[in-house]
Amino acid sequence: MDNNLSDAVSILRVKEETSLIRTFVFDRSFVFSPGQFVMVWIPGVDEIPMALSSENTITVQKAGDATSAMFALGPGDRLGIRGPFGNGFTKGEKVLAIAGGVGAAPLLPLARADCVMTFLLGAQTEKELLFVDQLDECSDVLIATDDGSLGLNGYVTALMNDLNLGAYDRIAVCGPEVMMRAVLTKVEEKGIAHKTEFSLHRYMKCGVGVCGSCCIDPSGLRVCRDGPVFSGDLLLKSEFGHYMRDASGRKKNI
Amino acid sequence: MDNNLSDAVSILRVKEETSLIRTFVFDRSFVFSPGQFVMVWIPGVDEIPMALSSENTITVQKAGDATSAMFALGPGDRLGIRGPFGNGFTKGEKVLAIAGGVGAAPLLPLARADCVMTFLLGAQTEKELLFVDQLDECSDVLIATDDGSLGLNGYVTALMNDLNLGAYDRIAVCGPEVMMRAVLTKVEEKGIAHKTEFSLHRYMKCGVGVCGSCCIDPSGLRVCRDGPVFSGDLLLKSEFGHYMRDASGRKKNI
Amino acid sequence: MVSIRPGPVTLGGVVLDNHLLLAAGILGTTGSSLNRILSLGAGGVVTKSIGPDPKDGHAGPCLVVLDDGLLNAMGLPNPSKEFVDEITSLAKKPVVVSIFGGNPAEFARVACWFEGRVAGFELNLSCPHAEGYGAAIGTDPALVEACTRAISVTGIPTWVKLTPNVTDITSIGKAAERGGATAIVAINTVKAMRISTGMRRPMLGNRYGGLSGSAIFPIAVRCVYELYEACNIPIIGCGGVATADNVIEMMMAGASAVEIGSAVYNDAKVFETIKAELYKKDGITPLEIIGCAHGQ
Amino acid sequence: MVSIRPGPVTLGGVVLDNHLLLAAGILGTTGSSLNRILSLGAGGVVTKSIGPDPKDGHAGPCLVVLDDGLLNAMGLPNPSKEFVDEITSLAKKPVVVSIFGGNPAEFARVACWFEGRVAGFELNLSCPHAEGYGAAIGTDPALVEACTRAISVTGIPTWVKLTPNVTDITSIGKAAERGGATAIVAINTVKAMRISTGMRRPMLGNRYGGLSGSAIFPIAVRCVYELYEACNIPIIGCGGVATADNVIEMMMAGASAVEIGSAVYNDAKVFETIKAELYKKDGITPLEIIGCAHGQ
Ligand SMILES: Cc1cc2nc3c(=O)[nH]c(=O)nc-3n(C[C@H](O)[C@H](O)[C@H](O)COP(=O)(O)OP(=O)(O)OC[C@H]3O[C@@H](n4cnc5c(N)ncnc54)[C@H](O)[C@@H]3O)c2cc1C
Ligand SMILES: Cc1cc2nc3c(=O)[nH]c(=O)nc-3n(C[C@H](O)[C@H](O)[C@H](O)COP(=O)(O)OP(=O)(O)OC[C@H]3O[C@@H](n4cnc5c(N)ncnc54)[C@H](O)[C@@H]3O)c2cc1C
Ligand SMILES: Cc1cc2nc3c(=O)[nH]c(=O)nc-3n(C[C@H](O)[C@H](O)[C@H](O)COP(=O)(O)O)c2cc1C
Ligand SMILES: Cc1cc2nc3c(=O)[nH]c(=O)nc-3n(C[C@H](O)[C@H](O)[C@H](O)COP(=O)(O)O)c2cc1C
Ligand code: FES
Ligand code: FES
Repeated sequence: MDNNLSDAVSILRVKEETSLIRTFVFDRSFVFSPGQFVMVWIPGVDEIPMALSSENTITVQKAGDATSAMFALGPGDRLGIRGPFGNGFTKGEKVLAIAGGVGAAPLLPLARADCVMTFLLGAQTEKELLFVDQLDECSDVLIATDDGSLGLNGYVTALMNDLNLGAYDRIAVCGPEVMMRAVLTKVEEKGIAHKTEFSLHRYMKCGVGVCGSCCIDPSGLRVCRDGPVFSGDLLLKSEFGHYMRDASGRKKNI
Repeated sequence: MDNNLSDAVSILRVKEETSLIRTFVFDRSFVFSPGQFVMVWIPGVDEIPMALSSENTITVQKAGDATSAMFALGPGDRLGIRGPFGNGFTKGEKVLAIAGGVGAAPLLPLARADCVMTFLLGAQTEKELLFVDQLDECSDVLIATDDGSLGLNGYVTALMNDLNLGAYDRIAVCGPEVMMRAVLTKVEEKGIAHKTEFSLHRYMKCGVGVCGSCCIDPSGLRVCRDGPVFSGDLLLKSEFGHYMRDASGRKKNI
Repeated sequence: MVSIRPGPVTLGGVVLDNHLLLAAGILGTTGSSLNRILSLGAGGVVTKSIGPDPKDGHAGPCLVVLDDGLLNAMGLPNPSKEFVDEITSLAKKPVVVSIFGGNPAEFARVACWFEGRVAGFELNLSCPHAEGYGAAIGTDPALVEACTRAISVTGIPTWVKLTPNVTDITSIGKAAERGGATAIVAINTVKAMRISTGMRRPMLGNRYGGLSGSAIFPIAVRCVYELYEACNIPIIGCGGVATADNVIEMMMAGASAVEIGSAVYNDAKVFETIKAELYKKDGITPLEIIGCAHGQ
Repeated sequence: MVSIRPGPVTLGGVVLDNHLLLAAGILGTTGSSLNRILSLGAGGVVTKSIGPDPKDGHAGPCLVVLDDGLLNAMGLPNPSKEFVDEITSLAKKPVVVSIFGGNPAEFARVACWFEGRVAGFELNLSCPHAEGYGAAIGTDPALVEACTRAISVTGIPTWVKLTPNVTDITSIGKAAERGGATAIVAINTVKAMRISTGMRRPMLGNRYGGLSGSAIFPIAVRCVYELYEACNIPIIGCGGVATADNVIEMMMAGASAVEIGSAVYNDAKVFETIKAELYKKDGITPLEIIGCAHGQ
């Protein structure tokens, strides 16, 4: 085994992206592929998975205990980071990226890697839209908001209707699971589920494929090690969009 | 640490060299330098150090429990071998080798490596002379026996008197410690102790420089790891020739 | 290396496809994950330990990857009774359910949910980092005997998994045997800790945890060897097994089969890898080597 | 990494040149060997364990080199009283004599040979492979207390070295403290075994032995951490220490100094190597980190 101890990193800066989302900049960079994640140890609180939004940042949405504890941290405070883990997105020539909410975090580095032709970005309101400026620099961004405060009034999936999906060689998706399942239904209809990849969110404890807390039905694959990015056709007949498991392993509906 | 577990080797053949000395041929070869030794595990009995007399042999003199147990072994029986360990002799262009009794064992591969010009071989009687034929093939052999049954009547050190020791760039010695000390006295007189190397025999338990049972005074060096071959000048003011320690660490005179 | 003849193995009342079981708590939380490991060559699987109530487990970090092993303090997260549904699709497969409780009655309660649905039970009397469970009970011979009996009376195969964190593991093994265990599993993890010098605190959320993987293999071999001399029921060796030669070594110490956990970290296909090397049609019968390192 | 300020260290009544001691039984059989290790940078040395009578030790093999540690069953070979002569030339140097005996009186007898000649004693109540000695006594709190008292009454610094092969190491640590120990050394080797599959027998002549080296570092850290919470005398961390960061980690667990044994296998100059990384003139004071991983 290669040891993979947590690195103690210091927070250099915290950037407020939206009212609920902040980017934490570390004093250390990690070699990674877009879509890979790290396990973030918030001392005395918990350790949780977070996608790398760049080589030295994570972008965090306040969701509960651990993320709230992170929101209390500032420059000079320390976090433990182990990873990067998981597989990341397959690169392509002409990629369509579809992000909902904080799901833009693992897709930003993909866009920066210069292969995302079109980036569909959704959020509830204009204020909650993530990375608009950064994405504009490197991709063709189309926006949807639930309340219509910017871009299309509706879900990000609606933006897909106006696109010639056949023009893309890969589609990379990350966002709330309901939204991702909607995308899967769409790409399945068009027969391009195999070209589409989804970054999954499951309860992770070990992060390295040992404990089993992140396994998905019916394949039994581990989101942390065999994923978090899975091809659409693998997810078609699966728990994806229907249920996931909590910390105890009990199923809860999505 | 690199693990260094015993290899289970089978005895292919046992060759009776003299009434008290046998060569055991293994079904496995070891990469080694002349003068290096292995730890030989005689199952249920003990583990003892033995020089490699070739890449797949050791040559053993019956001395006590473990060696007697070995003498009861034959083809097909198994031994555990770990090593080779220790440093071995420094090679030279023109080497003089001086061996007493079973001390010829680590010097035979040196002679076979083709750098021994002259080989002084001593034993108590003609019958106890080791490797005469093999050595004759690759070196100029001069013989001494205590009882005069072959060669010079006297100690092997006496053979040194007729040689121009200055003609050799290295002198390699192995044999009973009293004999080796006599050689050291001679080479010191001639000011060539630094060109002379002695292979030491001390009680060894671990064989890898950890337990301390083989350490020599006053340097504290470990015969198993820093030796077993030491330069004459390092041994001049030392316990060499005077005392050694037994299994418990108590000193006993030589 | 010694090779052994392939074929089914009956062990403490459980019929296995081969000598290699998945150890409890590794990829054992869902039916589909257990099924995946079976399809990847395991001769049987032990589930995550299931207790009387759902548990979320300890706060993270829960696992640390070391050079020569894993350090974990999961804290026995488990869905409790809902787990019954997870394994219905695995009926008739060699699935052993690991169970835990705080006393004999709790053990019995958990076991009864699974009656008729599993090949056997493994009693976790050995987890070193769960207050009131596991090793908290497993270090007391009287409690071990009572918990074992609470399950063995059902007539369902009852394996008891022991902790090495005791002065004398044979006294615990003998207690399990008295309680009616049909096999002993040795060992669970070794109580251990690492501290992050960068963070100046223990690396695990729970501070203490259990060490597994190759680091503990020599400890596990020793425990199996000791138990083989003290007990008469079959022993399942567990702890650091990662190669076919490790399996043979465990057998020579006295194990009739082995469980494999941490080695899955390096190779999810470890069961296939080991099987390919361990089994040969013209191999010897395992009986020839089980315990052969004793009494010479 | 944290660096600490260099300078002499007083530990349980013994003055050391630095925080790094040679552990008992590693290169500790002769005065010149101990002297060599001092000259190679050790802040103090502990001798081979000396007992009431000369002992040859177990039949070989006595030591097995593993990937991540050593397995040994030397069997406490020692020259007994003659060892007094070995260390006369080391008078005034930081030499701690490790002693063992089968009962308090034997401990006292061995100790009296060395009175006035050594910086302190370390009581080996922990060797896992010597019948009637070491851990055979060290698992019983009452015996530990009595043996400790037999030495501590002399007023000479008395360190007690503990075995990890117990259900609760703190009960043993507290017994040593009650007996008047001036420091605790944790840990001795972990009871273990390896079997040669080629030879079909245990790799050690004595079958069982003690595991040391990096494999046991997480176990040693855990023991030090537990003892730091239970005892009030200084603790010397031992077990798998091989790097400066390991030293810092032991300190954060609660150790005031460390002993180093198996790491000498890879690098006889390990003391110099560690010192170069551990100490900086502008480093922090060790007090800032000793035990800092507790109570958060
Ligand atoms: C591969 C991966 C990448 C992720 N990347 C990001 C990211 O870039 N930005 C971001 O804001 N969030 C990301 N998440 C989600 C993030 O891990 C959770 O929001 C976070 O763990 C919530 O923790 P909490 O203690 O604040 O919330 P809690 O109060 O514990 O719970 C809120 C919800 O968060 C989820 N959650 C809690 N703990 C975990 C855990 N250990 N593993 C997975 N989910 C958990 C559960 O669904 C829970 O219902 C990612 C998740 C995964 C699996
Ligand atoms: C580096 C080295 C290379 C050696 N090479 C050879 C060789 O090629 N051929 C050969 O015949 N002998 C060799 N010896 C000597 C050989 O190791 C001993 O003769 C052997 O160990 C005797 O064991 P025993 O049990 O038969 O004798 P015992 O009855 O145990 O003792 C007889 C004497 O052998 C010595 N001895 C015993 N055990 C050991 C031990 N573990 N380590 C060292 N000495 C021991 C002691 O001096 C003892 O007094 C070598 C020794 C060393 C150190
Ligand atoms: C992440 C993890 C979780 C574990 N969970 C359990 C468990 O729930 N019940 C149990 O009895 N043992 C559990 N164990 C212990 C293993 O079953 C096994 O006894 C131990 O890891 C030693 O085997 P190994 O070295 O092959 O991993 C767990 C071990 C690990 C690493
Ligand atoms: C070869 C060897 C001999 C040992 N002899 C002794 C001994 O005589 N007395 C003792 O208290 N400990 C003895 N030990 C244990 C060490 O002092 C130490 O406690 C143990 O090896 C753990 O530390 P390490 O991992 O740094 O080696 C010995 C260890 C080894 C490897
Ligand atoms: S989080 Fe443990 S297996 Fe994925
Ligand atoms: S034999 Fe152990 S140090 Fe040389």
